[in-house]
This record gives sequence, structure tokens and C-alpha cells, in this order.
Amino acid sequence: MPASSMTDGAPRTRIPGVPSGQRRHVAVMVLVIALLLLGSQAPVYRVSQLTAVFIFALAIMGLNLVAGYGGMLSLGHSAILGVGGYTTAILINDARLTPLSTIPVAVVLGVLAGALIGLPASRVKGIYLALVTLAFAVSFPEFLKRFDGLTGGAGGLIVRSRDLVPPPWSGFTRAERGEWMYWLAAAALLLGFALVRSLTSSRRGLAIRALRDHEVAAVACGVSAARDRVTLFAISGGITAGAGALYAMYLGALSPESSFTVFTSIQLITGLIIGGVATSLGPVIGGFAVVFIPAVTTELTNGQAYGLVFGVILAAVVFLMPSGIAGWLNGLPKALSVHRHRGTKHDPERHDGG
Amino acid sequence: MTLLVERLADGLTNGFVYALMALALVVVFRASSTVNFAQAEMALFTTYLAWWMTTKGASIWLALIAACIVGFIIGAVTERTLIRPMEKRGEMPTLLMLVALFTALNSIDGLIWGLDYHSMDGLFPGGIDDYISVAGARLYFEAIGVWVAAIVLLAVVFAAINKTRLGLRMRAAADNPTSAALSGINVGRIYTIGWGGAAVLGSIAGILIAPISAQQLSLATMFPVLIYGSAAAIIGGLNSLGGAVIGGLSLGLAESLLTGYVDLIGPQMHQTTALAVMVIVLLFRPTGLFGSRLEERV
Amino acid sequence: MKKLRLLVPAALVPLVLASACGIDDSGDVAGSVNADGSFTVDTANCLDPAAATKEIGDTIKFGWSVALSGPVAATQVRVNNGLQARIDHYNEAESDIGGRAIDFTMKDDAYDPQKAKQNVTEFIERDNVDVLGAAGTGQLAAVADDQNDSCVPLLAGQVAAPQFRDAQTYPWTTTYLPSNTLEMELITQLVTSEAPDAKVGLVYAQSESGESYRTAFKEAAEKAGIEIVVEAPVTTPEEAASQVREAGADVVFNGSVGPDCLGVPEAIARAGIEPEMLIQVSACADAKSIYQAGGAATDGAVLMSWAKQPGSADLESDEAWQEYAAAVTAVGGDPNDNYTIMGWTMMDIVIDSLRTADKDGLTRENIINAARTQTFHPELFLDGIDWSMEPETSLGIAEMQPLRWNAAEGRFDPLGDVLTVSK
Amino acid sequence: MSTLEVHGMSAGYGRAAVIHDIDLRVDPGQVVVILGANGAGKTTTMRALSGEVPVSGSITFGGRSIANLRPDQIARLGIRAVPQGRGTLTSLTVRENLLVGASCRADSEVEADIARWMDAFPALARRADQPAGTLSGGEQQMLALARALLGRPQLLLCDEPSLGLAPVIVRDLFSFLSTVNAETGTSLLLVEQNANLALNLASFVYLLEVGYIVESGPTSDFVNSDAIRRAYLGM
Repeated sequence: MPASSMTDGAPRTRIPGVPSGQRRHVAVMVLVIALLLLGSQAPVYRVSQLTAVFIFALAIMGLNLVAGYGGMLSLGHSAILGVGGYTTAILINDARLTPLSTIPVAVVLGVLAGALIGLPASRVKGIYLALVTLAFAVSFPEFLKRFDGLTGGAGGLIVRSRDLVPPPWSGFTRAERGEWMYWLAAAALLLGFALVRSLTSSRRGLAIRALRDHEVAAVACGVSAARDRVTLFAISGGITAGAGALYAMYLGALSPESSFTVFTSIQLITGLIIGGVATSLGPVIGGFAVVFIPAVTTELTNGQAYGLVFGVILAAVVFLMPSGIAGWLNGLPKALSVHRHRGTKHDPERHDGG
Repeated sequence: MTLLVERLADGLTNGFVYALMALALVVVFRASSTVNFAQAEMALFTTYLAWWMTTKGASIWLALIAACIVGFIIGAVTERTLIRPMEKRGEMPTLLMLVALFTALNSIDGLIWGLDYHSMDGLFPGGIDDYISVAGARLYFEAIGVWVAAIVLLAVVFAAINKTRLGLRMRAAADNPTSAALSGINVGRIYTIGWGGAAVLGSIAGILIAPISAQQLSLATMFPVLIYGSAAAIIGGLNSLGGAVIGGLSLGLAESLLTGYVDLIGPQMHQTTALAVMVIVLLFRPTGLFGSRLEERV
Repeated sequence: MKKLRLLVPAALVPLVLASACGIDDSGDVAGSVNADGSFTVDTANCLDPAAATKEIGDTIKFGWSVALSGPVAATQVRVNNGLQARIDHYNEAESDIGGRAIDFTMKDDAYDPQKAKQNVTEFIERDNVDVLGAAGTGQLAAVADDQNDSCVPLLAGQVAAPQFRDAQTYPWTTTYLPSNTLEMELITQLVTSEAPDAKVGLVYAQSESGESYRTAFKEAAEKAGIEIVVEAPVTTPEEAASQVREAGADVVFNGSVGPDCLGVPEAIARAGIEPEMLIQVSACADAKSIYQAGGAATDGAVLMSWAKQPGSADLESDEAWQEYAAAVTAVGGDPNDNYTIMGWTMMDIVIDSLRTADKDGLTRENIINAARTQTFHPELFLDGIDWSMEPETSLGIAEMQPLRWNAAEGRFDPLGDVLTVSK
Repeated sequence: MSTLEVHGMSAGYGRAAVIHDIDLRVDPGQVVVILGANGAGKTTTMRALSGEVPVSGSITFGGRSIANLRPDQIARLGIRAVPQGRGTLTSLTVRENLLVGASCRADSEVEADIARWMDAFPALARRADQPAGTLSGGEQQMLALARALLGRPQLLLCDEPSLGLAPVIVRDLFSFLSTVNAETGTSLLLVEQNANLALNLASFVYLLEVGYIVESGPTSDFVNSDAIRRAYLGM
């Protein structure tokens, strides 16, 4: 199966219940919180940029579930992001709900949207599935325009900042909304991270990877291909829609023509590839790539070269770092240590010699 | 009646262009088992080139030939440098390469030719009085020219594929690359030629559509054509040449008639309509209406 | 899986608890209208009130977030030429705002609201700009709240959407483009006077602007008692033209922009319709790419304008025009471009606000107060049309001149008098 | 003079070699058979010779090195392989399959050759314009053989031609191979499990065991030989 060759999952032998591992977990948590604290002290525009990074990372994390662990390329995640965003915006504007309380609704609708987009995955695969999901991505803005009574049509929706004030219990004032969003997005990202980790290391998760790599064998072992694929899409949809909800809260404005087109999907995929497919850190790195590459190219060239730079980086990563930056980093210690003889990275090809 | 004729004519014009794009996608799919997401952007590049040549005084026919040559080179070079190295790595890396190319090409067009939209002279007379009347509807030579050009082109392509040695080799390579190679066919070269040929088809489609496109010639001209073309190719069956043509024509006609006559769908949803048809076809026939076996690698 | 089942509810519970109460809808007061009709913004709500009242130093920092790449950048770049040329002209030949220079920076947002927000946040927080600008409804929507909370004036935003005109909601924001409501009302005035009892075919694009023209035109037509016989969307120009012909419309209003400015008139001509009047929106004013290219199809087309049109006979002797043309040529732009003219006048208006504000001391507060109460005649506006801002309506452009394209002469000719919105 | 000479050839998939240090030789007009049990490396040997698997060592054909040439280059030099599984071009017609076999030829005798092999296999003639995918297994095997022969090879590589075919068809096939060899002078290199049939046809035998040539010699040495039994049973 082709997808496996680029998804070097960096297998690690971990023995459960060994205290050193737990100590490492604690150490990692402390490090993460320290980094987040450091980030929150950055200048306001930087904090805002980091918030965008976290939100995109979360969206990419959802995509990683299907595209990375599931081996199913989805071009439809822009629509799921939009479902989350529009749910939050509409509930705040029309139902006058507090922003936080809209997130569960957005997640649930995202699960449904994910399942809907993933439904064809039980029947079609590979390039065909990519095209089906592309259909959802292209149709989504048209749906928004068609049902403009609810969605504001082509003009989009605005959520006023006074409706987005941090909740009183958070201790943040209205003026500190940026910081509040930073921490909220960081918390959501960590939650998403934990969820994906627990999912992929569970037995189901292993089954799903087996499905990606050796479908026939996995099905023979009792894995239900159709159901697992749709489930994976549903969970992925929930995560990405959660990111969409945060996106609406962060930005306060939704625009179908510019925020939720197929190009957003391409952006998410590019982020995932650069970060590292089927790695747990890949989406986070991808979030940085998605936010910072345009920022840097804009500073350097001011304009049209942005697409060219993005394309070249994407191609270069696919060529040179098949498992993305995260995969490359994972492989680094191995590469630096003594060359081992048998550790070939390539899939053994079919072995059917007579 | 007049309205019906006009809608049929519009649908046919678009349908032929979709058919050409779908055919290009199918030719590539048969070579490399991938859908060339950058097909439309390759075509956009050569269409810009042709337009630019006409602004420098070249005749549109000369520009067409140049666009075809450059298109062939772009397609062939893409296959050799970006796609062939991904062959062993499978579907996803190949698709990503094409996404990268898609983004980069569009950006390059903008860098070279600017962001303005341009009205482009067509291959056929496009004046206000260049039409014939059918049932009160005006059929413009521009549109009729597209039909004729597309029919001729399709006939040439089908003859080339079914009646020539090169066509035989292409079909053999698409059917069973190993056997083809064991019979002495340089399969790699055939793929390269296939990609080049597909890009030529795309280039011609671009030069046919740009003068009559509502978008005129701009960075956004060709992307919708890709969407419809890929829907048409899927509907017909990704490896079926005839299916691509039938898919393209029926999609063009359905688009024009459905959005024109069915209020429920309404004008906002025309891409959705095409794509919904595609998804439904796929769910019931995963290989499309005329496609044969699904590429399955275990 | 077990872990997973626990995680989800654990995450959801606090969120649901937090939602126990809805949103508090009490608003803030943004400013007050004085007895003389002028406006005083309330700086008490500012995140940093001191910054709003501090005198600006030797350089006025001005940040614009606009699309320099992506699909709409084509026209935007032409607007930007006008902006840049006007700034250069000020810095080189005027410098009369207390001798200050204007430091003008454009950042690309690729028409993406998220990038626009990022740009404006950087402008405010890192670059400490004194004045902001933005283009596009979605982009302005994404930045307006932050910008108002920070009390940095955003002047002459390149947006037609009416929601940003409300001085109480967005006290620190002004927009340049005439609202579609106003333009449509003037168009219906014109239809009533020039073609009474017309059957109007309404052609509209399925875009944000198209839908907004459509809504505004229908409202205005209803008030004026004009009959709309068909509403034809531009799925393709041909399809729209067919529908117009089937409905037997004798006046066509084309509420679409971009390539359809030319595409629709051509399709109308090709469908064999010869309407009494073909009305285009003001955004379709580009003589060269639309009307000259259109030939017979665009001959006699009518549109509303407030600014001078390139190709008019008297421009040769117009000093202001010559000044403008020289400055635009210097930045590599094309003076005979309506979008460039627009950019120039936008910046003209901003500079006038700054000048006026400088009389009371150049602070952000005074800048926005000046911009909210401003009467000014930009040299490139048509004679008899002023830029007039008042805090209640914030219209800016309230009058327009109907123009008719004369294909034989290759220019726009006035059609009747300047029209004013009825009070 | 066409002679296949192989010295010290190793080949395999990825980094694991399947066959080791093999020496082989096929003279003009000669029929050579490689016998061996399942998994001995027979198919790998064939694929190495036809260029489908990367190899180390030396392979020369008519004095020219062909090691690691592409399959199509090797085919054009005059070695044609009939792969295991027959490699039918299923969507092409029978006639087109044959034309593919001749697609590198520029001479005018292609049609004559097609007629000749269709005469030999009347089943192919009857279904000349049907998609080849509709043929039965035996017919597809004959088609594969005819397709290879249309390249007018000097050396024909046949990988288990008897696999999955009824005994009566297998007999026909082998008698046909013998005719071809006699009439055209094409050398044959066969891989077979059906030792009896192969030994009837071949004049020289190689025995392959887990990737190594363990014995070789003229056919006469091997009739009723223990070595053959050992090769098959892997003892």
C-alpha cells in the first residue's frame, strides 16, 4: 500500500508501566507549559499569530487522523472547518449563546459533517476519494450562498468583539481577549493532541493503521473497513470543526469566498505534509508552517510569489523529507547514531519470487 | 424554444471543453494512475502564453501552435521530473506534487502576466453579427467553432489512440505496463508522451474557452474547468477515453439545463450540481459509468 | 478506547457549564454628536486612551492591509497605484501637515480575513501606526472591532457595505465607496426620469457585491414604483441575457462586476436585445477595458460616477489632472485608470482629514473627529460633487452624475444633472 | 551469434538477494530448462534476465552486456519473456495483443507472422477481434507465447508455461514450443515444475535450490536422477 511509505510512524518500543516513561511525560508537560507561558509573554501581535498557529494545528490534527493514520487524503476539511466556524458564529449571533458553549455544538456538527464526507470512504478509495472530498470542499461555499438567510451568504458573518469577551471566571478582561484566545486555543490543541494520541495508540488505532497499510489482511483479521473509515472521518471532523469554532471566535468574521474554499484544504494538507504525516507533532509544526510561511514571504516579496514559494516548499518536502519535518526529526537521532545494518526505511517490496 | 436552443448550445459549448479537459485527465490517469490536479493550470499557463503572443502581433493560430509545443514540454517534463520519482511512493505523494505544481504555476502566471483579466481573441470570428439563427436563437461562430474544433480534435485523438502504432503502445502501456515493457515498449517514454499529449489537449481547451469564458483570461479562468473536467472524467470512468467525452458533454448539457430550468437547484449551486452527480455515480459505480477495473494495489 | 470515552465528557462538562448564561447585550457609548453637527469620539473605551490623545510625532505612520496576491489583486493593485502616487505627491510637494512626512506601508492579505487581521494586529501592536486602511468587506469585518478597541482610525476603507457607516458601532472607522443603497436609489431616479414605465431586467452576480446590488436595487425600485420583470443571475452572461430577453425587459440593469462588466453587455447584444438603456454599476467604470473593448455592445451604456473619467475632453487643460497624471506615471501606474483615480481620491480625502485634524493638534482622536465631520472637494471629483461626511449618516459621497458612454468619441458624456439622494 | 552468458549473477528485492552467484549459458537454438522447487528463485532468475529486477554480476547476450538494462531495451535486443500469469493485455483485442508484440519491428512481415501464429493457434484466429480478457487460461497462454514470438526473438524466456493449465493443453503447448524451436531456431530458456515435460524438450538442465545453482548438465545426465527429486523436495 503506497501511503505507508511516506508515513514512517517511527515505531517506538515502549514498555507500559515503567516509571521512567511517566517521568518523561511529566517532564514534557512541564516543558510544554513553560513554552506556552513564554509564548504568552510575547508581543501582542506575536501572541495573535501563535493563536492562529494553534488553531490551524488543531485543524490539521483532525486532517492527520484521516490523511495520515487513515491513509485517506481528504480535500474536504475546509468545509468541516467552515461547519465549525459557522455553527459558532450563528449560535452567538442568533441564539445569543456564549462563545464557549457553542464549541460542543460545533464539534457535534463537525462529527456529523465528517461522517457525511467520510461516508463515500466506505465505498471508494485513493484518488477517487480525494475527488469526492474535493466535491464537498467546492460545494461548501455554494451552499453558504444558497442558504444566505442563515449564513449571511457571500457577504459572510461578523461576530462582534463584545460578544466574544472572555467569560468572567477566566479572569481575563475584555481587553485581554487576545491572551484568552491564546490560552483557549492552546488548551484545545493539547486536548486534541491527547485525544489523537490515545486514539492512535488504542487497539482500534492500530487496526486503523493496519487497514491503511494492509487492507486485505486487516479485514481478514476482523477489522470492519467501512465502519472504521467512517468513524475515523467523524472523529476527525469533530476535531477540525472544533478548530473552526475557535477560528470564528478568534477572527470574529467569516467569509465563504476567502476562508473556506478548497484552497484552505490545500493549505491544511500542505501544513500536514511539511509537518509530518501520521506523526503526533506534525500538525503542530504544520500550524507554524501555514501561518508563518505566508507571513515571511509577504515580508520578503510582497505579493504574488507566495504561491510559488508554497509550491516549491511543498514539492521539496515531498522529495527530500518524505515523512515531513517531524518524521525527519524522529529519524535524526537514529541517523546520528551508529549505522545499523538492517534498518532499511523502505517497505519491503512484494516478494513473490518463484 | 429559443431559450431551449440557447441553453442546449451553451451546454454543448461548455460540454465540449469539459470533454477535452476530461480526456486529458484520463490520458494522464491511464499513464500514471493519478488525477492531474495541475492540468488546468498547465493549460492556463499556455493560454496566457498564447494571449501574450497575440498582443505582440502573432496570429492566434501561430500562438496556438506555440502553446501546444510549450504545453507538451511542460507535461513531459512534469512527468519525468516530478511524477516518475514518486511512482514507487504511491498515490499521495504524487497528488501532493501536483498540488504543489498547481499552486506554483498559478503564482508564476500572476508574476509573469499580472493579475488583470484580459479579453482574448478567439480562433473564430467573434463579432456581434457573426452568428446564424436557429429557431430564433443566435448560434455564434465562436461557439460553433468550439464544437467543430473539439469534434475534430476528439476524432484525431481517438484515431491516434486506436489506429496508430503510438496509440497501440499507449493502450498497451496503460493496460499492463509490465507486458508492454517485455514486448519492447519503452513504457516510461510512452508515459512522458501521454503527459505531454494531455497537456496539449489542455492547451487547446484553454485557448478555446478563454475567449468565451465569463472569467475572460484571468488566474481564475481554468480552475472551474478542472472541477467540471474531473467530474466528467469520474462520471465516465477515469480510464475510459470514450467515457470522458460522454461525461463532459452530458455534464455541460445537464449544467445548463438543470440550473436553467430547475428552480430548486438555483443558479448558486451549479458546481455543486455537477459534483453531486459525480458523487452519486461513484457511490453506485465506483469505477464510473464506462470505466473498467479499479486500480487496486495490495 | 476506554481512555477516549472518559476524555470527551471530561472536556465537554466545563464548557457546557460555562454556557449557563447567555450574552450580556448592553452596549458602550462610542461618541457624541455636538450641537454644531461635529463628532466627538469617546476615548474612554479605548484599550490605551493615552495613545489616542497623544500628539503624533514627525512621521505619520499609515498602514494598509490589501490584496497584493490572489484573485482580486488585479484591480486592487491599480487602486494601490493611486494611493501610493498621492502619498508620494504629498511627501515630495506638500508636506504641509506640520511638516510631517507620511510613512505608508501596504501589507498583503491576499483577500483573506485571517491574514488581514494578522496584518492589522501587526500594524497596531508592532508598527504603532497612526492611521489604518483596509479593502474588502470580509477583511474589514475581521479587523474593525480590534481596530476600534485600539482606537486607531481606519479611514476611507475601500468597502461599500453599509454596516461600517454606523458611527455608534464603529466610531473609529470610515469607508469611502458609496453605499450600494445610495447608488441604486440614484439609478432608479434616472430610470424614472429617462425611461418612465420601463420594464427593468435585473442582472446580478452571485457574489457578495452582486447580491448587495440586487437587494438595494429591488428596494429602490419598489419605492420608485419601477417594475422589475426578471431577476437574472449571471451563471453565465449568456444565460442571464437569454432570461432578460424572454422577459421582454426594455431597460437592463447589470449588477455585476469584474469580467461581467463587459461580459453581460456583450451577451445582451448577442442575444439580440437592444434595450432602451443599459445601466452599469459604478464599479464598472473602466473605459479602456470595458467600454472601448465592448464596441457596439457598450455604446450608450449608462453609469453613475462621482469622479472624473479618463478620456474626457477637458482633462488636457485640467491642472489637477495633470498633477495627478504625473504622480501616477512616476509610480509606474496608468493615469487613465478609474481604479487609480479612485485610489488617488481616497488618499486625497485621508490627507485632508489629517490636515484638518492638525489644526487642533494631530492626535488619533482629532483625526477621526475630523474625518467624521468633513466637507471637501477632491480635485478629481466631478464639478458640483463634494465629499461630505456627517456623523449621522457618514455617507461621504451623496451625489452622482449619470454618464453615458459615447463609443464614437470614445468618452463618457454627462446625461442630465447631478443627482442627489432624496431626504 | 546469440548466446546468453551469465556469470555470478545475484538478484532480489530490496536488499535481500533471492538468487546468488548464478552461472548460466544458453547457446543458439538450444533449449535449456531451469528446474527447482517452489521458492527456489526460478521466477526471480527469469525476471533478472528480462530486466525486471536489479542484478549484480555479469549478463551478456550476443557478446553485449545487458545487466540492468530496462526490460524494453532487453526485449528489443532479442530476448522475449512470457511472464508467469501470461501478462495478457486484457482490454486490447487478440490481434492488438499480437501487434503489441511486434510493435518494435519495422519490417513488412508482421502480418505474415500474425497469420502464421494464428494458423498455429486457431482459437486465436477465431477470436481475433475480441478483447483478450475474454480468452480462457490456455488461450491466454498461447496468446502470450505468440505475442512474444512476434518480436522474432533469438531467445525466448518462458516462466512456468504449464501453470494452471489442463494436461492436454500443456501437451499441445510443449509440442508447439518444440516446433518453434525447430522451425525458427529460437533458443528457449524454460522454468518448469513439470520436470518430465521439460526434460523431453530441453537439452541442458540447471537445478536451482534456495537461490543457488546446485547442479547442471545435459538432459541425459538427469533422467531418473536423484538430484531432480532432491531439488523438488528440497532435501
